[in-house]
Amino acid sequence: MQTNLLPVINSEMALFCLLIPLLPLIGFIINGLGNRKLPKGLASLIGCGTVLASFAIALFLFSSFNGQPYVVDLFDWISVGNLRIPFSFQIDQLSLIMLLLVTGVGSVIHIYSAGYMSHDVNFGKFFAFLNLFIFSMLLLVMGSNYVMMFVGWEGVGLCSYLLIGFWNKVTPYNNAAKKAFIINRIGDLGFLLGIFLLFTTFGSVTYADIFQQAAQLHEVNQPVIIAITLLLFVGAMGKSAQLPLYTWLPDAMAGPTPVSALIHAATMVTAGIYMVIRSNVLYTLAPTTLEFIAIIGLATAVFAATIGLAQNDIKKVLAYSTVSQLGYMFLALGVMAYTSSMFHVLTHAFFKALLFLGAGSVIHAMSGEQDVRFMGGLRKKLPVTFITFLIGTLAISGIPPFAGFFSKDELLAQVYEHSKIMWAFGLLTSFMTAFYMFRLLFLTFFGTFRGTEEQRHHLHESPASMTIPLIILAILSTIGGFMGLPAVFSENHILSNFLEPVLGFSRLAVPNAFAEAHLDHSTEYMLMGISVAVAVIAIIVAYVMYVSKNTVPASDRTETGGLHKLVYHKYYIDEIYNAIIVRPVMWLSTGLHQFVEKGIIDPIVNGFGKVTLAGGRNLRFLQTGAIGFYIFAMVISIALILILNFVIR
Amino acid sequence: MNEIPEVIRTIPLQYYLFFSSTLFVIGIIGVLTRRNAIVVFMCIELMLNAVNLLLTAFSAYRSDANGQVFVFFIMAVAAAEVCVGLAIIVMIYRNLRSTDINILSNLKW
Amino acid sequence: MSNLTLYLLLWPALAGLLILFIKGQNAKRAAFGAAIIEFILVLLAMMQYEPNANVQFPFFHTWIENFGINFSIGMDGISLLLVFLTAFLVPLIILSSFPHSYKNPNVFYALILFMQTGLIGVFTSFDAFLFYFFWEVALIPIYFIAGVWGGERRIPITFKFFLYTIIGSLFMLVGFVYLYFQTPGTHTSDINAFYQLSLNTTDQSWIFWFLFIAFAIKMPVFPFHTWQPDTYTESPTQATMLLSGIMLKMGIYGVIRWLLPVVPQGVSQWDTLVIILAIIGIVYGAIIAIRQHDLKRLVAFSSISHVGLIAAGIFTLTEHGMQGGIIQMLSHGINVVGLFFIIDIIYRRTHTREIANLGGITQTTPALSIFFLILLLGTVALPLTNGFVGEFLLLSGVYQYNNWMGAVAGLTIILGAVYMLRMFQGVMFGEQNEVTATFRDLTGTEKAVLIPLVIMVFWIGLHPNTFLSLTEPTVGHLLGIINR
Amino acid sequence: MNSIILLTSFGILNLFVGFRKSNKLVLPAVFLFLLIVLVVNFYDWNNTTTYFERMLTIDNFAVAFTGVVVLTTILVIPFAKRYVDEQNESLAEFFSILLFSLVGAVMMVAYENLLMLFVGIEILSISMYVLAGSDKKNLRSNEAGLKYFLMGSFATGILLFGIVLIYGATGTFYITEISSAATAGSGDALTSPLLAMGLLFTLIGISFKVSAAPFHFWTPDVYEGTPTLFTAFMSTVVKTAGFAGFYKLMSVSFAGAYDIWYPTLVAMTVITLGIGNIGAVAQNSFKRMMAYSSISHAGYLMIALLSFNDRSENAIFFYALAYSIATIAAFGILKLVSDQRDDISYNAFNGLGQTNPLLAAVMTISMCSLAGIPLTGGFFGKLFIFSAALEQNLLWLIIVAILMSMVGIYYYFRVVIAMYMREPNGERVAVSSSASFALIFMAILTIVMGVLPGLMSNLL
Repeated sequence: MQTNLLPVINSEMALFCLLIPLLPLIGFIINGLGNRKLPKGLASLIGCGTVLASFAIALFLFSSFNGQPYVVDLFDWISVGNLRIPFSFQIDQLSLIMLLLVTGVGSVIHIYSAGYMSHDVNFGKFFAFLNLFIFSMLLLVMGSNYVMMFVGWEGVGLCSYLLIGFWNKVTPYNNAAKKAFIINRIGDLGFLLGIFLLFTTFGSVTYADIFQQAAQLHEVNQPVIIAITLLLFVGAMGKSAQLPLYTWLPDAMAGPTPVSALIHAATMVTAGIYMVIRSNVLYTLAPTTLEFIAIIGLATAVFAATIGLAQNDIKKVLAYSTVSQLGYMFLALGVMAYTSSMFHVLTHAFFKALLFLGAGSVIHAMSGEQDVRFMGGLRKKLPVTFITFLIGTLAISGIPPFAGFFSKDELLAQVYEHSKIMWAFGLLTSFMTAFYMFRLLFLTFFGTFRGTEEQRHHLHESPASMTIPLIILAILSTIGGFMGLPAVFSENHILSNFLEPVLGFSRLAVPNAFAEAHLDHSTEYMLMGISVAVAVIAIIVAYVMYVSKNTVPASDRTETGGLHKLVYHKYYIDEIYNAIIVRPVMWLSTGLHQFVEKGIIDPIVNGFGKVTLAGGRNLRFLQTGAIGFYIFAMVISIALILILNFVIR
Repeated sequence: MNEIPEVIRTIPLQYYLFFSSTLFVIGIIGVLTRRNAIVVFMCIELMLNAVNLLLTAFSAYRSDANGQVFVFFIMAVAAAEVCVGLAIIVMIYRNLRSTDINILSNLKW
Repeated sequence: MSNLTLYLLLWPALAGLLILFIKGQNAKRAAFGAAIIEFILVLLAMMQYEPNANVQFPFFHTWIENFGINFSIGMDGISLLLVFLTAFLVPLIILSSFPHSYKNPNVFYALILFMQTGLIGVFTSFDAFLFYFFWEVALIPIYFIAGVWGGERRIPITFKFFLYTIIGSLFMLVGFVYLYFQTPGTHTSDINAFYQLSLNTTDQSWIFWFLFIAFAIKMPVFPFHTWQPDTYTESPTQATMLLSGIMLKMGIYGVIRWLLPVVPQGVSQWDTLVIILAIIGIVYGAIIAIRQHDLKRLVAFSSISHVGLIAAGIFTLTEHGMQGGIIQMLSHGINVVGLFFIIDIIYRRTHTREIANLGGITQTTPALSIFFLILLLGTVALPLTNGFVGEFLLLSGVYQYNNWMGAVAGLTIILGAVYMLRMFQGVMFGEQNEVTATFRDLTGTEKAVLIPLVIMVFWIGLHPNTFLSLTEPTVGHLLGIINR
Repeated sequence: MNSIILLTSFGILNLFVGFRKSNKLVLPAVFLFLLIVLVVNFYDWNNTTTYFERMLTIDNFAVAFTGVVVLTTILVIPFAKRYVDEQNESLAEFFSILLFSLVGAVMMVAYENLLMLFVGIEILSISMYVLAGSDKKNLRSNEAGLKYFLMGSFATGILLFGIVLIYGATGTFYITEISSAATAGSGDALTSPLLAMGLLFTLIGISFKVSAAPFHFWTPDVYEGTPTLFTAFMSTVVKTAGFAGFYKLMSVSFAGAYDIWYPTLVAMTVITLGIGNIGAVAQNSFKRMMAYSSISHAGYLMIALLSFNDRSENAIFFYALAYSIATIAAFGILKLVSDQRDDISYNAFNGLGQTNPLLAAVMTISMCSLAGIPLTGGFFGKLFIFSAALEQNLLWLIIVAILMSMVGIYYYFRVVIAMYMREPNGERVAVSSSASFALIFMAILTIVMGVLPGLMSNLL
């Protein structure tokens, strides 16, 4: 039943592919066992070295990739009856891009962490977890079947759990970690059921088999396909923090900032997008699901952006902007702009990582302070951080020629094709994004310092190990956009050309899906113009508010107006979830234990014993001890026997 | 002068049957009603005698000696029982100065 | 070595008898040695075992000839796997008791070894009455271990457990006797004769319930579970390990070997009900576990939940369900024993099992944290740990049986994470308190117990085919009989 | 026959042994006598002979059950040591009476003629009356004696009346001829109320002797009052012999009249099981609990009667043996413990596992055997009886019995709990070497029956 549609290679190439995830794993094991024993220098060397090595190998694979996807079969993992799950990697355009992204951004952030975490006692442990994360993420993107993807999927969930709760003395952090893991698990259940349905439908879990077969059924919107895609998308909702499962991501900021940068901005949260692109043929076959995804994505984008407007925690703002950007990407997926979505994944990885690391550098300088209301005027003290942060902000706000502009513009253009209303909302989002990002920038770096005295003395630019990564990422965020120039500027869109083969099956399945109804240049210019204009207006508004007027958000104590309050408290979503889900479950738990277990089942079981005992207690009183009675009883029973035998019958 | 069996046979068998059954039941009733161990025991003997009588009648009617032989055995056994029984009753009388069967009811429940 | 099964069966009993005469704490070392020898024997068996559906290393001897009751033992894939589990866990359980010094150690360890004989007997006997015989033989030692060396409330609780299980097994006995009289000619209680029976449907559903009650109480499946949490809590840790790690598998094994193939029509009548019960058990146990404050009780309820999943999977009669159930028996045994041992370690150090009184342990105990975390992840079925393979296959089986049931059963993925992480956080994370401040990290012995367990966690997680291939032919064979 | 003669003469001989001042010799002598009887008894194995105009037949059935009762008696002896220590002057008489009563028991298992059955029963019973009241100074013993005597002789009357009616209906006392009369053609005999009535009365009489409900009332009181040693004897030998005789009567004479006695016996069986087990639950006196348990075991044995087929004979034998050995062991230990701690309640056994591991272990084995838990003879006893019954399609009866034996486990294990899980309330119990030897022997025998039942499951 299992057919290997892709060539299996066992040359030294295979060894390289194996090495990519293996190296971080080794790093994990060494650092994990050697935590606190290893000198920090060595630990960081191992930590960063392994990832860099994987990055190098990934580059090598990329360069030597001849456009023909192939599979590296390691061993049979689980095989029961007709279910055969090989432990194997699939190397194709998509996984290569993701490889580069994960290992590249990963190594940058590793280097950054070496500086950022240098004071932490569990330095080795931190690097171990980071490496483990890289390992799991690589499994996720390299796996050649859905179960392998699920392995990575859960693995990264675990790592995010471990890293969010890295400072496990602090109970809120632990709660955040737990929340992240559990909400992810909710998504994972959907994913798992999707896999089961895939297996029952296609009799296999391997990409090649499934896509091959799926491409054959040309009829769109078959219920089973819709079910599969929806179930898988539930997984994506959890992992990529879409409504309604996004609440864990803002809390996840409890983790060390590099973690937020790596896991909760650049890589892990994009797993959902990767999954959808990976199974694009299935989604192309289910337009209904796509519509659903688009709506969810858009809703998330707008929703999160509004929350972002009123947050004062520098990392929280970035977190909500991440959620909203992820919403963008799903919106793109929803309109079948797979490559544009991927494009945005990449650029977003660059500038969001950059922003987080910048924020980290700020927090580092402010010795742990995260509230922008106590910052300000850091422009002079942290020049490098400021410049890079500015670049990041420009990029995310979609100001040309920074990376964000190109991806976002391409994305919005595709949405425009699909539906004008969605495009309008997307525009609104990008307005809000630009506004709150610059609000953040201004509050942090402009105006006068609002922190305490010793903070002021302590202020300093971060060490090179932290600034260099910032610079690298800044460069990437600047030029990153040129891998996908809009059609108006150049005919060859490097990225989409490269990713073209990935969509092959979709084209096979639904030939007219990607109808080349390209916008004419005028509209395209128009769109660009509008989005840039919107961004600029937002920036100006922000400037007026926070630099000219240099208003500072009110402190928590002062009572604020209804709408602002609502937004400031994130629409009370957490509280609502608590009320309608968490508390009932807890209540149910106690209830079942107290009333069902102790109140019904157990008493029934014991009841049998009790009844018997009672019977015995009463029976003994038949034994009066008086001979007269005994003989009387005997005679009575004799009489009874006789009557039964001679009268009754 | 007739043979004894013939004499016995002059009365219908049912009569013997009813008579000794009645005797037996009387014995039982006696056992039930009387509280003096000796009397109770006598009633039991009465039951045995009812049995003996019936046995004799049967054996006579079937002209088969087995029944009468059995009677002797019953007598012998009854005698043995009497010894033992009286011994027990005497023993109890020694200890309790009473032969009421219900005075001894410490063993119960 | 052709009589390997016989040796496997007799050795622990013999060793137990000898150990009865060893005075003092040397008994534990002797017992450990004996258990290790047993384990080596099992490894021998696994090496010589050819992966096919045949019963291997058979030993046959007429037992009660004019009744056609025979002493017929042997091992096929499933038996071998469970014998392996037994022989793998018992040494560790004995080793785990080294820090304790129980009174009358010789009796204590002798009983453990006697129980091992009983367990191996259950897993290897191919004659109904022999099976029942060993079933009870396994029960009596554990009753004494739990009842004599247990906690304060041990007497009523263990007695309830004892009565409850034995009552169930008596029903099984009736079922067996009835089946025995259905066998043609001069009756026999050989398992294949049972397999060849063709009873009418009503008989089958009667027999089904007679047998199922026994197994359900042993597992335990939802509403028959009430003996379990108390017993686990009150028993000494070794008894808890034996109960949860191995004994519970007797019930599942019984279902696979003596229920499904014997009365397939009875099963087909009731399987939906049973699966529903099992799934209720999954959710019920998990939800109750969320709010438990005593570690042992928490794991006890979690075990109810996990066993529910195994039962559900097996009753789907799908290959996935069966294989998953079998591999999950192995995994569950390993994980739950590990967890109970870690709870024991914590209890010995802090004299409390209340989560509320613990916390911050991880700060002083890197090693313990690692082992604890790994076993925990195995329990919450994280991929590449042993738990995942089983739960994946089981859920897939249930899903194939009925999508919605599969979805509900899948809740275990979420709820399992909820209560396990809650426990881990409460015990290991947070600030230290006066109880946990001076917490010592693992000793050598404790590591010696945990390392093999963890190795197994990853072995099963990374290369389950080692074990799946062992049982695959047998499962196929049984499924063939069931669907005849 | 030889065993009867030997027992009688040994009984008399033993009386002479009793003339000596010290009665140290008595127990060894009796032990020796019984051993001889046991050996001689088995000379008759496989050569069936009849005596007294076919009134007695020594066939394998008789030999086997004689073996059981004699063995049981042998095992009782070691526990009488206390009488020796106390210089009880009537020890020899007691044991002569035991020997004589065995004669009755042998006659009950070997009879071909209702006369012999009657005589056997009476010999056994009358001896029991004496032994029940043997502790003259003790009011409880007196009461036991009186109760047993009065009710026993009353039951004798009933039994006799039954026998007479049977005689009247069939004109013979020979069980084989009765059966031909009861079945063969002569329909009038079968339907005649005489026979039916006689059959029922006989049945009632015997069920009194084997203490089957509703004629069990004497059992708890008498067992409690009787000196423990003789309680042991009573609850084993009398029951074994009684059931052997009962079974013989039913299977040989009234197999044809099955549907006359079947409903009555079924009803009695259920009641017996119920009263025996449920009654035992609430007892706090171990001795009284054993009394009730003996009632319940009567119930199990009656199941074998109900389903008389080729299996039930063996089943009864095996069950009786397992039951007797376990019971003797239990009563023996009770005697040892109660003599020292002067207490017959469960509490007497507290912590015995620590003070006397041997006693505790043997007691546990016996209790498992009585409760019918594997690895002991009792399990196979029950298994055989149930299978015999199932072959007769008495499934519902089996289920009742199973439910009842669940109850049984409860009260049997209470003593086990007391021994192992409670703290000792007394110092070590002194055990004579002979007693411990006997106990070990019984334990081993029980285990052997439980592991290799094939040895004895098809003797008959």
